Amino acid sequence: MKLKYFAWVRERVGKAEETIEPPASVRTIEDLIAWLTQRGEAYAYAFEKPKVIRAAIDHAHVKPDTVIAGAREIAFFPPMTGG
Amino acid sequence: MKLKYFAWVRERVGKAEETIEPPASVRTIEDLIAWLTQRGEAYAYAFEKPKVIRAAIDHAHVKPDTVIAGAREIAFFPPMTGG
Amino acid sequence: MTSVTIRIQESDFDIAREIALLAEGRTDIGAVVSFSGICRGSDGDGVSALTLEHYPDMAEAEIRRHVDEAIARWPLNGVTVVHRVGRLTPGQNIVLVLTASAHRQAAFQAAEFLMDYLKTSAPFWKQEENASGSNWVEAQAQDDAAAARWTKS
Amino acid sequence: MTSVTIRIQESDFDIAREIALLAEGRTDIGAVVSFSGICRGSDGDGVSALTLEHYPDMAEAEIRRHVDEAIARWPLNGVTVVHRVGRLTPGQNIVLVLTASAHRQAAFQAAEFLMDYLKTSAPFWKQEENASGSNWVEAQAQDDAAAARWTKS
Repeated sequence: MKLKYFAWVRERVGKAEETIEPPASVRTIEDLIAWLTQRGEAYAYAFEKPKVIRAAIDHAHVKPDTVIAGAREIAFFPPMTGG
Repeated sequence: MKLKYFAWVRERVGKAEETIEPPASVRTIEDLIAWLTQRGEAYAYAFEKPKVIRAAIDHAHVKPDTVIAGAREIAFFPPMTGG
Repeated sequence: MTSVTIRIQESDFDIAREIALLAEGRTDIGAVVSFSGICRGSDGDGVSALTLEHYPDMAEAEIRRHVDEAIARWPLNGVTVVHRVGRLTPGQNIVLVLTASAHRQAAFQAAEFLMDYLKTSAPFWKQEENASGSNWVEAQAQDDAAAARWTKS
Repeated sequence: MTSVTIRIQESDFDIAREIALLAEGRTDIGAVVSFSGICRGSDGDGVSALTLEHYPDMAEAEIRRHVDEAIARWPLNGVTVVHRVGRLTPGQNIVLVLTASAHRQAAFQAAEFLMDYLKTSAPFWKQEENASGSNWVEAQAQDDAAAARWTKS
């Protein structure tokens, strides 16, 4: 699946997008954040406060306990500040 | 004092303004409406429902029991429908 | 400093120009709300025109009183009210209220407040023309209710 | 029929033109409310510019969802949302929301609703430049509270 990062999450991770293949044990958004966190310092920094991070699956907002099975694109970003 | 009429009050009275000298017994807006009513059919028609009529003294809205002493200009009109 | 513009005129207004005048040279404005009231043509038997009568000496003073109250209630950078008079046909502008503030809620609230009071307190009267003649528009109870909700309890 | 326009663009918008597009050839519109959000320059240590980042594939879909909800809630003739992205300096426009309805309350309410949701749900992020560098604008609890008041209880 494709991951996208925006704003300071993008800056901290150090890239705007990447393609990953998480193991089957990674079922939810929360699981995915935990799995990403142990991939290196940049990820650990980006996701150090997981409660602040917002996520979208296939362009719709989702909650931390949403199951990621079937997702084509998952995005992580800080709370929105548009408008 | 000068009287002014607007909208259908003006149409019913048949004039836009006039100058009057009511007797001293005419103390309030209510009294003035009652006094005008007995001046003729046009006035009786214009003021047939006195509760609907709004009044202003010297360009500020006033209530029926407002005293008219000292007024330079009194206006009568239906409820406003601007905006 | 709150810049205030109040005009009663027969001619049309240009919203973009009024906003530019309000905001010119300022960088403290974060939100501009505009309300334009437009002559509708599709009611019931089809209004073909509106004629707006007003009480010239009182109208501007009455609007000014409500603008001053809005400025006292909300932190506003500027307020513009333009009310047209005379004969207007469907699709034409009737009234413009512009409010500018650092914050959007203040701008929204002040614009709504001013419109509610213009409807019920500003000395303007609408006469409708339709296929069967003309008649004076009746004041609506819902407009009085809308204005009453701003009264401090 | 409610005409809907949603655009995300780097270039500025012209409110008068957007209103004209919305109202063109219609006589059922009685009220148009516009909200423009403007880049402020006078906060604290002086913002010299804002850069707006967004999630292109999601932004329009997310705005569309809220526009559809506004149309379901209020009788609207038209809705226009234009959100700018890229680098903006103080005094420049950021966002435009236009709502048109037969009645003023619907237009006001829908515009406020849409702005509250754009602030908290549309995937846009503001980065501020000031004398000491740049930083991402933090989301404000008051914006979440503003959006929450529209939730049906």
